[in-house]
Amino acid sequence: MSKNLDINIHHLTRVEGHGNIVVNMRDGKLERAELEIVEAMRYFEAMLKGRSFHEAAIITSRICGICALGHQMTSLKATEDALGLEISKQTLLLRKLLVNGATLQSNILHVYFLVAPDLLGAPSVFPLIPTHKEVILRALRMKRLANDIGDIVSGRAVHPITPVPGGFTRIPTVGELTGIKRKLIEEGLPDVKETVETIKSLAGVIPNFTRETEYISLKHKDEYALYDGDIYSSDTGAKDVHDYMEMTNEFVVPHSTSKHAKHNRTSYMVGALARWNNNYDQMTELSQAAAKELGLTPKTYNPYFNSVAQVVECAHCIEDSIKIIDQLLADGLKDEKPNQTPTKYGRGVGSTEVPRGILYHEYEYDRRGNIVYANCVIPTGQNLANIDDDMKKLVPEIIEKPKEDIIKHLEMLVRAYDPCISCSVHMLNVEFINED
Amino acid sequence: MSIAISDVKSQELYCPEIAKITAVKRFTEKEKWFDIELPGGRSLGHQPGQFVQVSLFGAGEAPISVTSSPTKKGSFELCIREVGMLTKLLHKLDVGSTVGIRGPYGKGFDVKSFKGKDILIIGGGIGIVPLRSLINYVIDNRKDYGRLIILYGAKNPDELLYPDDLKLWKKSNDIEYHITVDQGTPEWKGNTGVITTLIPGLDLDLPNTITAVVGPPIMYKFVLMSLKTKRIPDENIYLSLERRMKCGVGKCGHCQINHSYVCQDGPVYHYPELKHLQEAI
Amino acid sequence: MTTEAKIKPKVAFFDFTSCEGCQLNKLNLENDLLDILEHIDIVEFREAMDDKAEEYDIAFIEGSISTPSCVERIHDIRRRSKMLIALGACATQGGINAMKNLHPIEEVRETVYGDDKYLFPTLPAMPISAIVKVDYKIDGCPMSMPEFLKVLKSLLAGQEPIKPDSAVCVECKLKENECVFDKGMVCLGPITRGGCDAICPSFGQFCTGCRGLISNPNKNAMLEILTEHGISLDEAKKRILLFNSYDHSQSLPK
Amino acid sequence: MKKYQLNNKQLPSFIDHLKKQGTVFAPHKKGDTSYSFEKVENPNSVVLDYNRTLNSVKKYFLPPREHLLSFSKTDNSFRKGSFKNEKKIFLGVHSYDMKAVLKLDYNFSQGNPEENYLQRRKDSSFIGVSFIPDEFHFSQSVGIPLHDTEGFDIYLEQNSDGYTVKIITEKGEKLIDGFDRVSKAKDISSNHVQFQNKLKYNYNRLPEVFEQSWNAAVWEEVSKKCVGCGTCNLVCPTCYCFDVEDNLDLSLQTGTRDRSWDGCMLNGFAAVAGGENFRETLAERQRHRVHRKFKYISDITGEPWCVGCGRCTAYCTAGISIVEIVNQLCDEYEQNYLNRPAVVGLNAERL
Ligand SMILES: Cc1cc2nc3c(=O)[nH]c(=O)nc-3n(C[C@H](O)[C@H](O)[C@H](O)COP(=O)(O)OP(=O)(O)OC[C@H]3O[C@@H](n4cnc5c(N)ncnc54)[C@H](O)[C@@H]3O)c2cc1C
Ligand code: SF4
Ligand code: SF4
Ligand code: SF4
Repeated sequence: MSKNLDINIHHLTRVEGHGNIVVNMRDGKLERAELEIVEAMRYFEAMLKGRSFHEAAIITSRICGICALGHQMTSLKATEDALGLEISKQTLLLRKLLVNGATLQSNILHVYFLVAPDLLGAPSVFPLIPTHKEVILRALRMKRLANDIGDIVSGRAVHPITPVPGGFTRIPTVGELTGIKRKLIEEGLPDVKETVETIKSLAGVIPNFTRETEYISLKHKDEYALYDGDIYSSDTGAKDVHDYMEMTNEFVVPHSTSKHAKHNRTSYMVGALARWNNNYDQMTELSQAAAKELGLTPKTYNPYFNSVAQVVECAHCIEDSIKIIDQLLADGLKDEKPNQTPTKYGRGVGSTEVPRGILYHEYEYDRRGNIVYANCVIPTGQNLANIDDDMKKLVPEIIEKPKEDIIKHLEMLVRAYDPCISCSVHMLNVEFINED
Repeated sequence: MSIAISDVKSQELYCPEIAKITAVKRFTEKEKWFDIELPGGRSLGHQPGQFVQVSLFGAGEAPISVTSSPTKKGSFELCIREVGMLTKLLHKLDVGSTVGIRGPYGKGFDVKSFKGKDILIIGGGIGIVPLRSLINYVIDNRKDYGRLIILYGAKNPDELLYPDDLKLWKKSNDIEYHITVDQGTPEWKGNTGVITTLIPGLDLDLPNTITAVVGPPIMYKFVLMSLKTKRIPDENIYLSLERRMKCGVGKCGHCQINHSYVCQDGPVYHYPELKHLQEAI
Repeated sequence: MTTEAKIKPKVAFFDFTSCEGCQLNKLNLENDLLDILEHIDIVEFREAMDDKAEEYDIAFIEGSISTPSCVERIHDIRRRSKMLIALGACATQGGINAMKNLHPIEEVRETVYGDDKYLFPTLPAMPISAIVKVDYKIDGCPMSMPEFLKVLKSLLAGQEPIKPDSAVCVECKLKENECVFDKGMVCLGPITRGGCDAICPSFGQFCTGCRGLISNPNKNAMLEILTEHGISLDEAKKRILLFNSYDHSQSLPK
Repeated sequence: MKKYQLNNKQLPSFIDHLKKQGTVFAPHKKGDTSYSFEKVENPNSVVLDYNRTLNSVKKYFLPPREHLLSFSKTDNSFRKGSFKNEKKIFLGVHSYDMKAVLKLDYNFSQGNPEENYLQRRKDSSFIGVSFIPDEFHFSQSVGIPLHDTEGFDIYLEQNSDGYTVKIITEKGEKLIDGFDRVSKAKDISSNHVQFQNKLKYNYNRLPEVFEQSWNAAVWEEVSKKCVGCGTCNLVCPTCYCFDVEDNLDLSLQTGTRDRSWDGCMLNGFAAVAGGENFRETLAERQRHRVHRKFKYISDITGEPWCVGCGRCTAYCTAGISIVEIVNQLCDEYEQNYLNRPAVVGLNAERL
């Protein structure tokens, strides 16, 4: 069967940042199936050079407004690792609460506003407002709830204010925390159950496509790893975060301003589905039930199910947040000041699961507490090669469909990864020249 | 200093009256004239030179001089230059629309004490707005006053306000009326040059002439110099000043010039008073 | 005080080099979002929808100009927009992106791409107003939500919004915050343009200057304040330039 | 004058006694090293031993932000802002802040007496507390003795066991009435703190200095250090300038006319449409600010309008001191107009 196909989707919509999908098929032979990244380079590592440890997280937060909290947390962890700053249990719990909030907010945004229109055949969420008002209001309510966590604990959800190396500049009050807890119980739990229902009713529209790949995420011995853990590969097992470079092996491809990554195979996947496949048994009860309901089984190899895994994580984040708040209140809130007295200088690595997958920051500090070397490896960058590999398998499978359908399948595939293109082009691995 | 608070009768200072626009005329690209009627046709009860706080809900409030004479009954007039947020919206209003009015506020021209005197009016640009109130007052009480001399200057002929009044003043034989523009146009037949060029030629009965000057800040310096050369005594000079104002009732502090609040002690000042205010001119 | 006939203005959102946090921040107006949609017609918003339009009454622009293709695109958008509003520090003043202008970018680029560096052309990061006329700026990183709402309401009511020109300290004092200098930090609030409701100091953190500086800032005095509070002159300058490299890197004392 | 003794541990029950009679406001700890007046919920969190609060009690009579009107464009109607009718008891006010309230009373009742201020201000009782002056206080230098009780209904003077309670007015008598745990004043002499005078001249000589202050060099000098942040205005208990702005809500039909504190040090304060700014430079603005504290109103009332709380100095990030400004004016005055050493007031030794 010979077929020609040319697809060039310029500035893909409903994703963060600028990317194009390019597919060429000549006489039934796939010549190209690529996600081109055309976002302008931002040179973050270069900008970090010479900056004080007080500023590192402020700057890296601006790599991406969507993953701002994740970048901040990762940056703070790398700084604290490098400078030998211990954090308190309270700080740890508050950070975990923030990570839950950010994951919840990002997953809700992605599932309801970016993916749901595909499942409902709409060009955006706006036409759904009159027809699906209840669903939209629920989505907004859940997003508000997630952002409330961010607003109260960190000052604001986008580019959080209070998290600084060694702790927080402001500790939330008991009243604020009990307020969020009440909302989590009264709104969050029922809303997430409704969400599962809604997605279940649309699950039939999710394309049936599988491609097994290597899944990489954090793994923690005691909990579903979001804030902390070791690096874990479904192929090769665990590794210390300081060895992250061995996992990411970045390489340049001509069609992308962002570098690609590979480990054991030609590509690997990070994100909600990778986390689910690696750590599903550590999720809360509610989320395991939700997974069952949605047909998300352990070892799911359909990348479109990444969005389903995100819904399941929403349930986890809500339940886990309630637990964390209980713990904080039981321990009693202390008006702690951030610990900002370095005990050493040198290299440090931080790694966090942000909504789109595993994120690494590595810094080296001089004795004045200024950065001399920085490297950030972003989840979307790590997923790019996997997306290309998926497309290469997918296109021949659906080649008989009308072109619009093929385009829709490809767009949905890329969206399923929830790619954050603006963050992927912060520029990787810059060796500084002109060291002073 | 201790004041028995409970004995002070307090006032609602910030509540406007809702008044109706009964006529609108465009003078120039930037200036429009409005005739405004208070509820029940009640008269505003102002003095020439006083101002009102005009407001539109949602856009704010601004001080605007009353340009009609107190002798006009039933309504009063404003002339508004479009310069910003509020004035832009005011310019969109038509007959039948309403505006909020507070006032009249401030000190106007002390027309009683001018009785029997010659009146020399010097208006530059939009400064003619409050002066027109004085001019019309004098015209309506013509027998109480001596000569009425009007000097009016504008940047160019397109910026001249009150076309009907200008014709009237020109025609009237008991008004000495001189007009000038900084820059003429081919059609312009009158004087060109800044307003001070009109002063030296005046033949004045000095101790008996009251001079009322209103114009942009830069004009005052030069006019005052000319008046000095002309030997007009300071006691015979009155000026009206513009400052930023928010409340109009001597509270918000914006209009302060040294110790003086323009909204209370002005906008019309007796020149000898002004000489003690270093920030004034 | 008349009510104008309701024709919903066509509103579009565009993003250039940025973190897209400002866009996200808009979506974070959950409680007001549906009310806002009563008044406007969103005709283009790449992050959230597929549709595209030809003309816009109001175009909101996020992000800096940093490549030749950005320049082309912003000219095109300007031509098709009645009103163009820069959203957020990247768009209003170059923001954090402009920090790259402080580094020898050409050389850095060469290290990454080698001989292929011309495949990925880059310019110094610039605010939108460096290329086209901007009718209004909403500052902040992320753009300040109260200001966004205020400007939007003003425009919808046919008014010209007024740009605040006093320091962050003003709002900080209105909220009776303890000054972060008294907590041992240094703060850019004294010369940073207010309008954010002093959100950072209100949460115990120093002001980073993300909203740009007030007009006629006394930069020398600010540097003196910073150095008197224990940071070196070099650090002090870096702190001021964090978000203000484009406007102020040339004007700080050497 | 009736006097009682109130021991430290009786304080909470005294506050509870006050709370039964009205809403009580008192200093609380705020942040790391600061204090602020707050409504008392828990008597134990009240701090009476403090240096100064960030804002003075002015904020209760002239709130930092307030609705003057709420309006509807649809039918052109409006309502005035509302004032809560409640009895307010201010506990732990320092003498200079009390004086500042009395000064504001003057500003808001002369000329056009303003309802908004006066309505909020009525039904207030004040319980003063003594304080130990720190490096910034100079109230005594501007004519406010440490234990000045003018304006207070009750005055608490700290002693080794607690406070000597002095009943100043009938209102004060009523406030304490029914609180049976006070004992007769012990004969403990209160801590007599010496207030060091910080102004070079006695305050009643400042008018002659300010007569000659217009062209002083100090304005330019200070303006080199000043960043024009307006903090000095906003924290001052006798500053009362404000801005007014209309705010629409999302219906675009209804909204509020709001006022908020403003300051003469700020860029737009004296600017008018068309670009003219009548006080363009920081030097001109400093001159205006300080003249408002020591000349403009003082020429009429005969009192300095600065109460010596030290806030503008303590909170100025640039370290500009109003005391130093005034002292430099004195120096310049001496050099340029007197050519002889200042006649120093009785206890006005220079700090
Ligand atoms: C006593 C007096 C009489 C006046 N009489 C007239 C008149 O008859 N006709 C006329 O067109 N104009 C007059 N003005 C000027 C007029 O008040 C301003 O042009 C007007 O306030 C501008 O408002 P805006 O909102 O349109 O401008 P914007 O530029 O949007 O104003 C910005 C801000 O500055 C304030 N502002 C700007 N200029 C002034 C000012 N001069 N006084 C007070 N606040 C100001 C406004 O309240 C607003 O908050 C007078 C001013 C004064 C003080
Ligand atoms: S914290 Fe910063 S913004 Fe607030 S008053 Fe202090 S210096 Fe000003
Ligand atoms: S607080 Fe200090 S720096 Fe700020 S305006 Fe006042 S004097 Fe100037
Ligand atoms: S001028 Fe300064 S010291 Fe005087 S009352 Fe005001 S804030 Fe206090």
